[in-house]
Amino acid sequence: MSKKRYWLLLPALILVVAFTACIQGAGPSAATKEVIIGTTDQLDSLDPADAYATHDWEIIRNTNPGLIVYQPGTADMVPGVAEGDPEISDDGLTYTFTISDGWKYPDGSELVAGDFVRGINRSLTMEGDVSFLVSTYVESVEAPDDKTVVFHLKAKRGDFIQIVSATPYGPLQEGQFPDDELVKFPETLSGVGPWQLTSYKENEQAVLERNPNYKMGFSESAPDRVIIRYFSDPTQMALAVEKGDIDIAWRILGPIETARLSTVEGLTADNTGGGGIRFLSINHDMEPFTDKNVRKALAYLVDRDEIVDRVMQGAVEPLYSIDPPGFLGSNEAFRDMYGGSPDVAKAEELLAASGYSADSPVEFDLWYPPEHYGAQAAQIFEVLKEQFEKSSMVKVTLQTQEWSTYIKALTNGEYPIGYLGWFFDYPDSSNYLDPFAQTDFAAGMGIFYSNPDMDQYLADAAASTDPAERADLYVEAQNLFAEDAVCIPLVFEAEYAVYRSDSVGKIVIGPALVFQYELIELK
Amino acid sequence: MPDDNVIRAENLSVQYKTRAGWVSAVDDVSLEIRRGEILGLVGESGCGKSTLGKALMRLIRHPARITNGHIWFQGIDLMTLSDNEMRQFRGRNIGMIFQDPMTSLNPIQRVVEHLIETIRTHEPAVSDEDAHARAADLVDRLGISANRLDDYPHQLSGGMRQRVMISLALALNADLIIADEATTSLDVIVEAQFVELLQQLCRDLDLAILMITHNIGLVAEVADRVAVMYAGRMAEMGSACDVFKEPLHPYTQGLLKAVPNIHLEEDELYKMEGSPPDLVSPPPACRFHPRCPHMMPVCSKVQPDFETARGDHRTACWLYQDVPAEYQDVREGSKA
Amino acid sequence: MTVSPLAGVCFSSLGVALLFLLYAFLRGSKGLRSYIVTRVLLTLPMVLILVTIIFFVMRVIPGDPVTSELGPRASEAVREQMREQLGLNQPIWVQYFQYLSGIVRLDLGTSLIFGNRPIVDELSERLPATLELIIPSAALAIGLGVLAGTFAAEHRKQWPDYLLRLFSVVVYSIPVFWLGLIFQVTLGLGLGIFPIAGRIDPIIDISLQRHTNILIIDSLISGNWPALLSALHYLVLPTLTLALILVGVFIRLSRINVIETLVQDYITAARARGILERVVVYRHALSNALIPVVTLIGLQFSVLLAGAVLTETTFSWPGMGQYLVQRIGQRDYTAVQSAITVFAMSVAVISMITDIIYAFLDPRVQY
Amino acid sequence: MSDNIHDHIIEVRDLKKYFPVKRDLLSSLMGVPQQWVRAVDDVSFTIRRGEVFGLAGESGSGKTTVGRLVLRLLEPSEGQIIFDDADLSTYSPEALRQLRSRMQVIFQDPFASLNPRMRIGEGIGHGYKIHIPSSASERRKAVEEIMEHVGLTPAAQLYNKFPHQLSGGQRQRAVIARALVTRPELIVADEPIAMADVSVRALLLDLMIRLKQEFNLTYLFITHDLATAKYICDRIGIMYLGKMAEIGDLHDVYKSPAHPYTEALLAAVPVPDPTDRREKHLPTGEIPNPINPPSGCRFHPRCPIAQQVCQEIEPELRPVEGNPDHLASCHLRTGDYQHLAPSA
Repeated sequence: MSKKRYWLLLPALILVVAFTACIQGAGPSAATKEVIIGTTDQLDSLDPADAYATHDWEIIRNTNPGLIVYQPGTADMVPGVAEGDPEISDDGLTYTFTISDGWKYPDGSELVAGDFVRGINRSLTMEGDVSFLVSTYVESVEAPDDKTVVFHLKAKRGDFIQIVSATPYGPLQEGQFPDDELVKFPETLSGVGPWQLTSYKENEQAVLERNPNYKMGFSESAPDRVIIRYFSDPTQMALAVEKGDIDIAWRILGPIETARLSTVEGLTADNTGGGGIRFLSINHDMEPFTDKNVRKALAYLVDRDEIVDRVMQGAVEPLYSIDPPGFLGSNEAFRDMYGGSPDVAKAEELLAASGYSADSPVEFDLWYPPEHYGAQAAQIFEVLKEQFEKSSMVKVTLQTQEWSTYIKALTNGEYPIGYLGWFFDYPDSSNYLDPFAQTDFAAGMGIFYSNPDMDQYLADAAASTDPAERADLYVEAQNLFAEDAVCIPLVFEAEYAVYRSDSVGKIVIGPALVFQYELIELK
Repeated sequence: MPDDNVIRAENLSVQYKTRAGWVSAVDDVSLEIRRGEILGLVGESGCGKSTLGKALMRLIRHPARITNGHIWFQGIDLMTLSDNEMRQFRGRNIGMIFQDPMTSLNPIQRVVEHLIETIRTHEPAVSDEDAHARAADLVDRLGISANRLDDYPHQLSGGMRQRVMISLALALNADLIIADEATTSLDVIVEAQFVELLQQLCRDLDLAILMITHNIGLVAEVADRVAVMYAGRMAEMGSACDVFKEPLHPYTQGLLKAVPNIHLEEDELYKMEGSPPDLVSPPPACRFHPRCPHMMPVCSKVQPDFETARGDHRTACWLYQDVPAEYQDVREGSKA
Repeated sequence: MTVSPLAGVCFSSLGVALLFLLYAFLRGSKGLRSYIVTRVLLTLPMVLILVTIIFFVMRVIPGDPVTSELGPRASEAVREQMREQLGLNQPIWVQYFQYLSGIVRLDLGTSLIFGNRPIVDELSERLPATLELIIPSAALAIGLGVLAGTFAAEHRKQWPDYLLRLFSVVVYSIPVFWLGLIFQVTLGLGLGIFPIAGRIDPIIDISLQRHTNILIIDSLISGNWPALLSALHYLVLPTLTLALILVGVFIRLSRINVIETLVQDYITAARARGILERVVVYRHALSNALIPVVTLIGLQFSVLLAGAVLTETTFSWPGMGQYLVQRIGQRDYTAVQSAITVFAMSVAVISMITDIIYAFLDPRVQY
Repeated sequence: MSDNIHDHIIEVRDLKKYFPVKRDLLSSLMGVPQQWVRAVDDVSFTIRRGEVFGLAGESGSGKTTVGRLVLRLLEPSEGQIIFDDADLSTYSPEALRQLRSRMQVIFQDPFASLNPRMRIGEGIGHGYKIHIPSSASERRKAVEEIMEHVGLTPAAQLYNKFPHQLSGGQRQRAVIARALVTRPELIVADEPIAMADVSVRALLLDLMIRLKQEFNLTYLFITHDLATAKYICDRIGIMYLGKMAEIGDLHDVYKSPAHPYTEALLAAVPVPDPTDRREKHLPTGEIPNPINPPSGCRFHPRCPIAQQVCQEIEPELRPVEGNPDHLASCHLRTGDYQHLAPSA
């Protein structure tokens, strides 16, 4: 019998162990300065020829900067590994970059121009998810010497500087990846950047250590080691940063958690200025939206401020152009054209002109996915329906569909009008206008908008290398976009990072959402 | 007072709680069991005889309770013992055998485990080996070979299981064995074997045995004295010969006539009218009076005492007691 | 094919079970032995039926793996190529037999989302994490549930009984998400004594060499005591959450079974022998009452797995449940199919083992 | 045996019922031979119209199985049961269905055999509803009539009670009423009064005897209680381990039992007379397992007078002292080996 009694000690033992663990777990050691960044993103791939997700690019950029990089904290392009701006041939088809001295891999070997050629050619031959970002524009690439990288383009591209900042254009050290195979999760990942990925445990954590040979060096307050912690949902991540399990909560907190955390003492919410846009994607091939008057009527009826204030409680901003603020030539075409507040009379005038009346209203299904764009989607659409039906000439039926089916049907053009979000592949206005307004791309998105004027603006803007000229062209394009009511921009959802004021002094992210870990200032 | 009573219950009452309220299962019952005798306790189902057996061991549990009385066991009033003292009394001084030996043994315990556990609970100093040896010795005495010790209860026959139950009751040389319908589930030949064994043990070990049964024939065969219960009360108690040859209580008289006898030539059984009462609302005073052929006015008014009618032969019936004066005048008009 | 890590995990987790089978086989009677063989043999068709159902159900649910992988803009030719690559262009029965033979060879194909990554590799990372969560949870739930249920039965119709019954209903009806969140907010954030999410302290994790991916075992192997403490520390909240979901069922079931056994004749008989009340309740009554509880453990195992899916999501626990949820979202057909197959097979194996335990415990069972 | 076959309501010929011993899959795959429980092994007897035929023996003797075979609740492995001149195995399903109304059963436990959620009247009328086309009022009338017959009075009041509201004796009466409502010819009563208390038992026995006369019934009365059997049975068969040990008029069997087993059984019956305590010569041991019954005479291992021959040769039923209505299967008492019997 007495033997049995010892079993009672077992729960007690567990409690003691757990308690000791509490004490043990408190406070990182002073020897190495660590920073723990939480994210709800997942790593999809670390192979630069394949990686296409935001978080993939963040890790790759931190280990391996390209020829052109972002000016920290902005969406501006500055030379990275390159010594200065490229030399552009007169026909605009040849870009020649010169590499600056002193870029070294962690093992001490020097970066050479051939590493870029290897990386770009590998992207082209592997046909990974991201290859189109190279193959669409680049005819060939060569390295006449160890310091020079020469690109031959297929067509003139005014935004090639932006394009070349994308990760598939990064250098690739010999032996890092096999030539004939995609390796999504290599044991380690390194480049000439400040960091090297030393361990990755799927859905648990990634660990980045300093590249001892990083050319730019580290500041006194920079972390020695960066740990990325993966969470399955934003609520836990918010709790974890609040408690101090992590130092920084980064993508994707979402507006609700951000709003809550920004009121918590000891936490700093950092608005990156960058983020996704949300808009109504309209199918121009489907009744009643073949009629421009109907599209414009909706543009008159929508009340962005109500969505922002009533549903999102100020966590998002109203969006008046498909090209969000901060990008080249970005304006507020929809505000200019349709006003800052709804105008039922104007809308009804247009609808009446198309033969609609209160007795025979325009009727359509309005689609959205229930969860993909956050839990507030349903409320947003209730409000939208209300706004549209302020006019007795509009009759809206709300429809929902689970995301994977939804996105397929929407982009196949099976819905008349639906909800869509967008974030740029590369930070240029072209990446906001081309996909929806250019004839070929728009068809692929299920929009089926086609206007020769628009195509011309976009082609000219892409080919131009003069920023001022490009800006003008994009203003024209945006105005036409609003005039034709191609799609209806609704809101801009800025991304926030929340960090603990007791451990982190400053972080630098910026509207391009490029988080450079070496610029984290620890206290 | 020196006596050879092993146990003596005085005015014992047991009540249990039902939705209809408290019900007296045993009402003011007194009895004694003497060393070396078998006392047969008979009665029909629901008369309280099993409850009485359990009450003697204080095995009455919620929602029932002993509400009154004393249980003297060799000079100690068991009612004054603490629960733990009483527990030590059980098994050591009083053993019990139950109706169904199949369900009275723990189905997932081997025979030997039952025995060792019982021995070691009461004598913790005994080693496992010694307890095992004692267990083997014990079952051997009861005619079970020691190699059946490792069997599970379901592997034994009904008779063997009941022998195991006896061995458990005797494991600590108890003075009193309470056998509660111990033969009911046995076939007639095995039953006869079993009661022979009980008689032999009673003689050899000078035990007191309380044999609770509804089988009146069996009592006639083995009991030295007989107690008859009706509706929670003691109706009659006396030596077997007295009770069977000259039953006093009208209930006992009827009961005995209703028992089939394979040796008698008559081919019809006596039929007692009515059925035993519901204990939730028993008849007032003498509970047998509605069925009694000798019913007198006093019978429905005053409960007769359980007192000696002739020598050691006691009964609770007005036929043998002085009727209180106010009821006497109508005595002449009774059926008796 | 190299020996996959999943094989190792399977064998090590089945190792305990096999040891038990062996023990039961050697200790048990002849009848029990042949029962074990029979039961093991019967599990095979059961597993076959299960995997067959999974395969065909996976084919009829909506959502197209090719579209979710390639995106909507891919051309039909590319789609066709992908279908071919995945074997989706073959007749369904060919796919079915490939799937079956894959299971036998422990080759579950490759993930649709993560290119040529073998699913066996992914599962062998995830399964140990799930085991590390559900084994202590089940032990805790069963242990606590049975003890509390017995306690309630012992004090039937007294206040501990009412309290425990109320408690069991309450915990059983609380959604896992919410319970987990409550723990995170109170014990995690409020009192600050337990971490919110994850399996181990991220900094300590760096120093931990993983072999089995069961962190407690790994830290024991490498003698990494801080890692062991941290792993246990991180285990507390998820285990508590998952255990509480189940504990209600076990309280109620143990209670009712103990109450039933407490009125059995052999309990009265044991009391009549003067056996200590504690022994009567916790040995005689409980051991008999546990026999039906064992069967329930087998049945509740699927509930445990379902609970694990939610708990893992709530605590960012990178196990099978989280994997399943993620891959369902990504329409990763092969991964989902494989994960469910593993779930189903483990349920089949556990139910086999509980049946055998049942037979082992109850000498009366006729085979 | 009587020559007039119409005297017999039931004739059982060489009846056998073997139950397979449950084997696991593995054993059957490995060809372990199937074992059988020989519950009833070559039993023959007849029941005459209007009599009470008792079937007695210890548990495991096969008496209950015989009852179920006669009722056709079980299929015999071998042998015939002839009911009213026709072999039951030749009955069509429709005929079998009709047979159910001519043959009824009363089980031991009245509580278990009454549906607890059915009112007493409905329970009694259930068989009537199945077998006899009738309106609800006709049925109610028939039920109340039979309830009066068995002493469930007042019938109209008891009709709507549930089984748990009745006393034990009333429940058994309800079971009897249910059996009688279709006016059967044969009642198989399987330990009908074993659960009843002494005082109730006599009443029930009396009731059964009275009903037998009123309804011209024949009883197959299965019991382990020889003392009670005495009061109702005309003839009795004593079974041991699937075999008939002895059969004959009750008085013949009780007065001069021929089989040692019958002797033992009668001797073991307790007598309610403390002055009549006599030394009993009880057989040792208990009834063995019917899976592998002893060779020869099945009783030989327990028999106080067994000889070598009893182990070797199986005895047959033979007349006792030339009485063709009293048969016993004992080598030493009725067979060819009487000379081997040890002198008393």
